[in-house]
Amino acid sequence: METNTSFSWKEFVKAGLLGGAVAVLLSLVGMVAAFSGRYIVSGVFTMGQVLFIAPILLSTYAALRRNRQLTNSNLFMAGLLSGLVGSAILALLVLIGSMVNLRAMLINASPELYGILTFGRGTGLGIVILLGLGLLIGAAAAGFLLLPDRIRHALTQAIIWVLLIGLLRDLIVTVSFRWGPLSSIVRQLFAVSGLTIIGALILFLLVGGVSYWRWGRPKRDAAESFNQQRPAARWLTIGITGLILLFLPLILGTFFSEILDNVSMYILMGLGLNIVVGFAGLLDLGYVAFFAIGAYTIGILTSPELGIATMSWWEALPFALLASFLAGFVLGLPVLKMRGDYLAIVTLGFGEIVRLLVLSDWLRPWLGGSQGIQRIAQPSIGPLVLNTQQELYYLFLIGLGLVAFIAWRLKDSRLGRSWMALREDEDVAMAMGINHVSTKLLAFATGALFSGLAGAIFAAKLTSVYPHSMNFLVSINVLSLIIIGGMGSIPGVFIGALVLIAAPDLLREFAEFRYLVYGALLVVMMLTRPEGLWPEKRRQLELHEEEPAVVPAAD
Amino acid sequence: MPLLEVENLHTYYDNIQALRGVSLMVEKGEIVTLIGANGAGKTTTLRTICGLLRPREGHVKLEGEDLAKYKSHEIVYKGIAMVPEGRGVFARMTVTENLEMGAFSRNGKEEIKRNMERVFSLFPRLRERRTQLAGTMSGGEQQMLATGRALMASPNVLLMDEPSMGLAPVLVELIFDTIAQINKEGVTILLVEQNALMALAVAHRGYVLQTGEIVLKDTAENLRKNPTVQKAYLGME
Amino acid sequence: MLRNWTQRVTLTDIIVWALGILILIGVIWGSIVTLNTGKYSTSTWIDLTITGLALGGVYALIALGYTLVYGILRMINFAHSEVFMSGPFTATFAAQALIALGWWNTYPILSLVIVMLVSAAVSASIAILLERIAYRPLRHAPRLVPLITAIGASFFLQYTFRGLYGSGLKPFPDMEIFSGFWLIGTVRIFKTQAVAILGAFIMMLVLYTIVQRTKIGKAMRSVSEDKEVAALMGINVDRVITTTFALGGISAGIAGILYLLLFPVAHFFMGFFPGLKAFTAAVLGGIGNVPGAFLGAMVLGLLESVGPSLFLDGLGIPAPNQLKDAIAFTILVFILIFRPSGLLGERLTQAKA
Amino acid sequence: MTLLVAKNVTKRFGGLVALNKIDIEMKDNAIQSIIGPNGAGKTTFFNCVTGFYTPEEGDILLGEHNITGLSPDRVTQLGISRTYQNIRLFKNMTSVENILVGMHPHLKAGLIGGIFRGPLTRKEEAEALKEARRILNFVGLKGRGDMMAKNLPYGEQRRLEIGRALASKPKLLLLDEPTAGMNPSETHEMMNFIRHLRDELGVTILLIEHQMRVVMGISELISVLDFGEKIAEGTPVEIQNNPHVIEAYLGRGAASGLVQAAA
Amino acid sequence: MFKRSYALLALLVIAGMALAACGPAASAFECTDALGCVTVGPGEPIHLAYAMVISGADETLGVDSRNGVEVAISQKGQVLGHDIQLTGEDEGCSAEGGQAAGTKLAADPTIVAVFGTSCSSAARVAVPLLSQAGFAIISASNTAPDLTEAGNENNHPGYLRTAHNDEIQGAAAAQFAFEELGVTQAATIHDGSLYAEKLQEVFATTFEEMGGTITTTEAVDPNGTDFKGALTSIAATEPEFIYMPIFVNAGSLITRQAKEVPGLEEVRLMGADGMFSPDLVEGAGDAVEGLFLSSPDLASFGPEYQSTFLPKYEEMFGTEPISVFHAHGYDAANMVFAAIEQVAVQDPDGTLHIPRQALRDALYATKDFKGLTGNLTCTPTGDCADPKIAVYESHPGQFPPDRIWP
Repeated sequence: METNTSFSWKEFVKAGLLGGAVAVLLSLVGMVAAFSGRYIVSGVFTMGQVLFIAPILLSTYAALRRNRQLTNSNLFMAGLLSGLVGSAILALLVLIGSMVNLRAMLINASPELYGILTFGRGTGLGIVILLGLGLLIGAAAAGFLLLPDRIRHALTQAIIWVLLIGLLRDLIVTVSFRWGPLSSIVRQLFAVSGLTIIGALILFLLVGGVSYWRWGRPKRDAAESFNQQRPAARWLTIGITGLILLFLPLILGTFFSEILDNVSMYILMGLGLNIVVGFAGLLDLGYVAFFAIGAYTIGILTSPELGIATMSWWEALPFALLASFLAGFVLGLPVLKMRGDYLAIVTLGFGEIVRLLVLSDWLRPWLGGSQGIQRIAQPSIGPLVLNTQQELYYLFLIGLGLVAFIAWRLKDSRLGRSWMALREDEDVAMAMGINHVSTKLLAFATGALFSGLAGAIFAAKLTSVYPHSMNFLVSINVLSLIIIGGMGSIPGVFIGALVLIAAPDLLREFAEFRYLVYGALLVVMMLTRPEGLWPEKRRQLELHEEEPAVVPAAD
Repeated sequence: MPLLEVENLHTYYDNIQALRGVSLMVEKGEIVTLIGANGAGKTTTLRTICGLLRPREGHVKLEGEDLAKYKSHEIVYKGIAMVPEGRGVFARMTVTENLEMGAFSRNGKEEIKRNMERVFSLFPRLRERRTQLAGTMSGGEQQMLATGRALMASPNVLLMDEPSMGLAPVLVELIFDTIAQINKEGVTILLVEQNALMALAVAHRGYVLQTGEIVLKDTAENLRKNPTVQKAYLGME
Repeated sequence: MLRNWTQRVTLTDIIVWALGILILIGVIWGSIVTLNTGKYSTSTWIDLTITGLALGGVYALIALGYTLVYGILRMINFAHSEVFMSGPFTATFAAQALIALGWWNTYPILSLVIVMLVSAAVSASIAILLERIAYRPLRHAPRLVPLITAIGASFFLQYTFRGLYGSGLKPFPDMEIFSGFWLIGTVRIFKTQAVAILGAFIMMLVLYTIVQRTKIGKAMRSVSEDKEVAALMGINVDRVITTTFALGGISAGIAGILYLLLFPVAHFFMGFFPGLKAFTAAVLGGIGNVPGAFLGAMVLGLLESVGPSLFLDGLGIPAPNQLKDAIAFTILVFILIFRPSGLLGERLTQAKA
Repeated sequence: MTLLVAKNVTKRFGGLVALNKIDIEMKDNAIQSIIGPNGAGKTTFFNCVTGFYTPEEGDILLGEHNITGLSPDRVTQLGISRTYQNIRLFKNMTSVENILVGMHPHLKAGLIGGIFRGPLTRKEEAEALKEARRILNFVGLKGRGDMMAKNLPYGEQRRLEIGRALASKPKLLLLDEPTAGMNPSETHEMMNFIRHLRDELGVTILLIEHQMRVVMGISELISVLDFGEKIAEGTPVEIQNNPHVIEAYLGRGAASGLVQAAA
Repeated sequence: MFKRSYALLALLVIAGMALAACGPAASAFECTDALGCVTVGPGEPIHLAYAMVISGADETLGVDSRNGVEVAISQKGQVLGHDIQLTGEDEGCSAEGGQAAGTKLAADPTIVAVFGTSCSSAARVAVPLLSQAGFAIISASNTAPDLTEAGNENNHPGYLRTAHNDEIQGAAAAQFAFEELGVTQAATIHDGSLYAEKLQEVFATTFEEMGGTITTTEAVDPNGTDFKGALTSIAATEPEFIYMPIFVNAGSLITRQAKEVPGLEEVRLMGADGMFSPDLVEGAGDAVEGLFLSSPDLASFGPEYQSTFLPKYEEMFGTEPISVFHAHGYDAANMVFAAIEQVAVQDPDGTLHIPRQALRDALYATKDFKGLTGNLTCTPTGDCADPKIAVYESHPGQFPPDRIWP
C-alpha cells in the first residue's frame, strides 16, 4: 500500500453525493417534513433536521474513516469537500424547487419542505446557510474522527441518548402520568415537544460522563455475563427478570401493554416462523394463513353471531390449535417437495388463497365475509375475564414462555438436527435416512401451530376478526423480524420484534414510513449483516460463506 | 523474457490462505506442468493466473505486462485461454455454438473459420457431432470440445486443468497426445495434472506444489527421477 | 411394474393426487353445468377469451423479465413487480406533459412512442440499479439471501414511489386512435386489446431473437450455464447480467404502457398483483424459457378471464369473480407440484448427483 | 449368500439411456468395484440403488427386500449408505453432529420426545453421543468432534463422510471415488482402511473408482460400464486381460503398466 | 449496557426532582364535570388527535380526512388564544390497528377530542376505548349503521360522525332507482370492504322491499383491474341497473369496462360517495357519461368548498383531494373548535379548562352547523351528517356532476 498523503477527491465527492442523495430522498418521500414537527430539543432542532443532516454527516464520516491515514489537514479538506457536495445537492433541490413547480410530480416538494431545508430564511440566504451547514458538517465529521477514542465514544453515546429520549418524549411523559409525583418531575425535563434545553443538557452531560467514565472498563455482553454467574446469582437474575416481566403492564400502563401485547404476538409468530425458515430453511411467505386459521377457528366456535357454536375461549382453543396444526400439515404436503424460492412463492399464493376465501361471499355464511366475525369470547379464569390489554398480556406471556421453551428444546433435538441437515443438503439428508417430507411437515406444522396460537389470542384480544387483518404484510412483518433478529436464533426473534414492531408503535410519525424503512432495512441487512442482530452462531458462518471455505475439493 | 511469469502469489479464500508465495514461469513454446496433491493449490494457481481469483500479493505477468489491472474476461483478450477443471462445456448449446463462444474474444470471421477448421482437424470426432448438444456427449468428447473451445481464442498460453480427470485410461493417452500436438503447433501450455506420470511424460519442465508452496522445480526428466517425487506422486516405493 | 409403482407411491402423493383430481372434477363439473344452463352466449365466451388474451399479453411482457433474470441468475427477482410499476407510473406524468404540449391527440403515435420510451427507460434504470446495488454483491450468497433482499427492495421501491408521488391514483389519458373496436365478423375486438396482444407478441419475438441469435444473446445463455467459464471465454459477465436486467426492465416498461392502455389508472401498488400473476405465468410456461413465458401468460390470462364464469359459476358459488385470483394461485400451486418445469420448460434432470 | 442383486436395471433421461439392462450381484462381505469412464453410468447406478432414481425397468433387491423405487430414506433404513464423489458433508455442522445425523435411523425421539426430553430420550441422546465419538475414533478423527465439518482438511473430510455413512450401520456401503484427489500414500492408507472396514465391521462394499491401482488392489470382482452397458465383469486379472476392456477403457499402455505394477 | 441505563435513569429522576421543586402553582379553577376537565396551560396548545388509516392499501382514505382536519386547523389558527396540536395514530383500517391506536390515545389524558376512525372495523374496537377515556370522538368516514344505532353494543357515548349512515344513502339510492328511474331488476357489486358491502346490502333490502328484484350480487377485488368477468356474469342475469357503492379505482375501471360488455351497454350504473371524486371522471373517461352517483346534497355544500377549501388543500398537500372524506374531516374539526369555544373556561392567565362531558354534550347538541358537507345537525346517537342525499349524473370531463334528484 502506498503511503500517499494526497487524497483522491473523487471518493469524497462520491461520499458527499451519496449522503446528499439520501438526504434528498428522505426529504422528497416526506420523512423530513413529517418529522419536522417533532422537536428533539425544544426550540433548538427537530428530528426532521436530523434526517437531512445525518445522512451527509454519516456518509462523510464513513468516507473519512476509510481514509484515516490522511494527514489532519487533508482530512479536514476531504471532510469539507464531502459535506459541501452533500449540502450542495440539497441546495440544488431548493434552488430548482424555487424556480420550477416540482410539486406537479413530487407531492412532497412543498414550500414547507423548502422552508425546513433553508431554516425558514428564504431561498437565497437559505442556500448560503445550507452550504455553510455542509462545511460545518464536514468539519465536524473530520474533527470527530480526530478526537481521542474515549471522548468520541462518550460523545456518540450522549448524542444517541439525547436523540432517543427526545424522540420518545411522548411515551415517557405518557407513562409518567401513571406515577403522579414523578410526572411533574419528568415533565420538567420535557417541553411540549422534545426535551427542554436544560433537560437535553443534563442528559447529554450525564450520558457523556457515564460513558466517559466507563471507557476501558471490561465490557461483557449480557449473555456471557449471565453464563458466568454462579448458579445462585443466575437464578436471582432469572427471578428478577421474571418479576419485572410479571409486573411490566402494571408499571407501564395500558399504552405500553398494548405494545407489549403486540410485540408478544409477533414474537409468538416469529418463533414459529423461525422454526420453518430458520431451522428448516423453508421460506414461507404465507405464514399469515395459519394465523388466520387460528383466529377464525376461535371466532367460528365462540361467536354467537354465526350461530355455529358458542364455546368458551378455552374450549375452542384446542380446536384452533388443532386446526392450524392440521392446516400446516395439509397445506404443507403438496408444497414441500419444492425447493427454495418456488416454495416461497407458492406459500405466498396459499396465504392469498386463504385471505380470498375468508373474504369471499361464498363462505360468508360460515366465515362472515368482509363483515368479519364479532363478539368473540374472551378467556376467563374462574370469574375473572381477561379482557384488558394488561390481563391479556399474561396470556401472551404464558404462550410465549411455552413456545420459546419448545423452540429451544427442539433446536437441540434429533428433530432439530434433521431440520438442519435438510437445510444444509437435502439429498444427503435423505440418504441419511431422514424422511424429508415428514420432517419438513413437522417443521411446517409446528410453525403453523405457533401461528395458530397467536391467532387464537389475537381473536380474544380484539373480540373480532376481519379478513383485512389477514394480509400479506403480516407475513412480511414476521419474516422481517426474524431476519433482522437473526435467522435461526431464538433471542434474535425477541430483538427483531422489539426493533421492528415496538419501534414503529412507539414513534407514530414513523407508521407512515414503516414499510419503506422495512424494505431498506432488509436490503441493508442482507448486504452488510445477513446473520442478523443477534445471530445464531452457526448461521453466521454459513451466510458469510462466499467461496468454498476449503480449497476446492478436487484440486 | 518468459512468456508467462508468476511472482510470489498469495491467494486467499476468505481468510484461508491457499497460495503462499507461488512463483513460476513458462517460456514460449514450452509445456510446463504443475503437480501436487489435492488441496496443494494447483487449481487455485491457474484460477489466479486467469483472473478468476485475485491475489492478495504478487503478480502475474504476460510478456512482462502485469495483468493485475485486467478482469478475467479481459485477460482472454491478452491471449490466455483456459480449459477449466471438469471441462465446463455449455451443456445446453451445440458443439458449434460452444466453439463460437470460445471465439467470443475474436472478431475476424476468417480467423474464426480457420480456427474452427483447425479444431475439427485436431478432433475429427467434433466435426461429426457439430449439431449435438454438448451435454449429451461423453466425457472424452467433452474434454475435446473444451480443449477445442479454448483453442478458438487463438491463445498464446493455454492453461489446462486436469484434462485427464474421470476419463478412461484409453482416452487419457489420446488427450496427452493431443496436448503434445497442440504444443508442437506453437501453443505454450501450462498443465495441471493429478496424473503425474503422464504429465511428466509430456511436459518439458515441472513444478511440484505442496500446501500452497512450490517445493520443487526442475525439468520433467529430472523430476521423474527424483526419489521424493517418485515416492509421493508416482507411487513408486 | 405395478408393484414398483405401488411401492413408490406415498401417502403424500395420494393426498396430492386426490386434491388434484377433486379440483379437476370440480372444474369439469362446473363447466358442464355452466354450459348446460346456457347462461352465457357464444359471443360472451369469445369476448371473455379476447379479454383474457389481452390481459395475458401484459402478463407475458412482465413474465419475460422474471424469466430472463431467472434464466441467468437462478433467482426470482421479487422486485420485478416494482420495476413494472415504476415505468408506467412515471409515464403518466410524461403523458400529462404531452397533453399540455397539445401533442397527445395531434401526434398520437409519436406520443405513444415517447411515453413508451419514458416508461421503458425508467423501468430499465430501476432494474439496473436494483441489480447493481442489491443483487450483485450477493451473487455468491445462499439463495435465500438475494430473495429476501428482493422482497426488501420491492417494499422499498413501492413506498419510495408512494412517498415521492403520493398515494393517489394517476389517470392515464385516453388516446383517441385507440378508442372503439374493430368488428371482425360478429367478434368485437377493442383496439387497445389488439394493441396489447400484438405488442406482447412482437416484444416476445424480439427478445427471443436476441437471446437465440445475437452475440449478446449467446453470451447470456453461456453466462446462464456457467458464469466462470463464460468469463474465461472473454465474456464480461457483469455487463451481460446488467443487459439482462435492462432487457427485462424494458419489456416491463412497455408492458406498463400496454397495461395503461387497457386499464388507464396508475398507482404505487399496481405492480404487486400483476407481478405475482406474471411470475405464475412464467412458472406455468417454464421459467427460463422465453416463448414459455408468453404461452404461460396467455393461458393464465385466459383462465383468469374465463375461469370464474366457466368453472365456478356452475358450482353455484356466489360472486365467482371474487375468486379469480384464487384460481391463479391454485394453478401456480398445482403446476409447481405436478410439472415444476412448466409447459415448455425442459425437465431439469438431476443427472449431476 | 448374496446381499445385493440388481437385475436388468434400465434408467433413461429423456432420450439418453444412462443404464441399459445392468445386472450386478454382490456377495455378502465382498468388496466389489464398478469402473468405467465418466458418463458411463456408474453414479447413476449408485443413485438407483440408493433410491434417488427409480429405474424404468428392472429390480434391485437387498437381501429379501425389493428396494426398487423406494425413497432414499427407506433404502437407508434398510441398510444401504453411501459417500459422494465430491464430498457432501453438512458443512456448517460439527463432526459429531454429522455423525449424529448419520445415526438418524437408529434413534427414536420425535417431536414429543424432543420437547419433553424424558429420561428415555435423554438416555438415548447420551448413548448416541458416546457412539458418535466411538465412530469418530474409528475413522481416525479423535478430538475433531467439535470442529465444523468445513474446517477439516480434505482427507479428514473424506473420512468423516465415511464415518457418517457407517453411523447408519449399513449392510452395504457404496463409496463413490473414495480416493479422488489423494496422493499415492494417502491412497494406500485409504485402501487399507477400506479392507479394515470390511474385516472389522463386516460391511459389504461397492466402489466406484478411477485409480486402477486401487481397483485392482482391493476388489474381488470388477464390473466395467461403458455408455450405460456392462461390457465386462470378472476378477482383476480377468479384467486386465479382457481385450474388450483394454480396447474400450484401459488402453494398451495402461493395461501393460498395470500388469507391471501388479507384478 | 444495562447497568449504565439504570444509573442513567436514577440520575434523571434525581435531576427531575430538583427541577420539580420550582413547579407552577395550582390554579383556582374547580372542575365539576362528570368526566373531568382538560387543563391547557398558558402557551400550551390544545391537544387533538386522530386515529385514521395512514399506511397500507387503504391509506388514501385516512390521509385525506386527516388533510381535511389539518386544513381546518390551519385556517382556524388558534382557539381561544391557544394553538392546536394534532397528533395521531395509524388505525390501519383494521380491528387490531383500531385497538392499538385506541389504546395508545386513551392513555394520553391531554387529548381533548379524537378524529376517527377511518374504517368501521377499527371503530368497533377503538371507539369503546376512546369513549371510556372521556374523549369526544368524531369520525369523518365511518358509515356502518351499528355505530350510531341506539342500544347497539357498538354504539358508545361520545361518538359522533360527520359521515352519513349507510342506511340513509343506500335507501336513497334504492328509492331513486325504483321510483325515479322505474327499474325493477338491479344487480349490485361490492368490493369486499365493510362500507361497500353494507351499502349494497341496505340497497338490496330496500329495493326488494319496494318490489324490485336483485338479479345478482357480484364482488370484486378493489385492487383488481380486469372486471369483465364479473360484468359478464352480471350481464347474464339481465339487470336494468347496477348499483356499485365502491371506491374510485375499481369504480372507474368498471364504469369503462361495463360499456364494453355486451348486454350492459345500455344498463345504467350507479355509485355512491366513495366514487364521488374528480379522479373518477378522469379515470373513466368518456364512459362516465350517464353514471349516477349518490352523495350528500352538493347544493348545501357551501361555495367555500370550491373557493377556499380546495385551493387551501392543494396548497398544503400539493395534490387534489385523494379520497372522498376530506370535507367531512374539515367539518368534524370545525365542530370541535366550535364546541370547545362554547364550553371552555378560561383563566385570566390564559389557562384553559375544557370539561369533557360538557364538550360531548355540546357536540351532540350541534344544530344547523354550516359545514362544507351541509347543514349538520347531530342526533342523540351521534349521526351528524346532513341526511339529504342527492343523486348526480356524470358527464365526461365535468366535476362536480349535475344534480338530478331529488
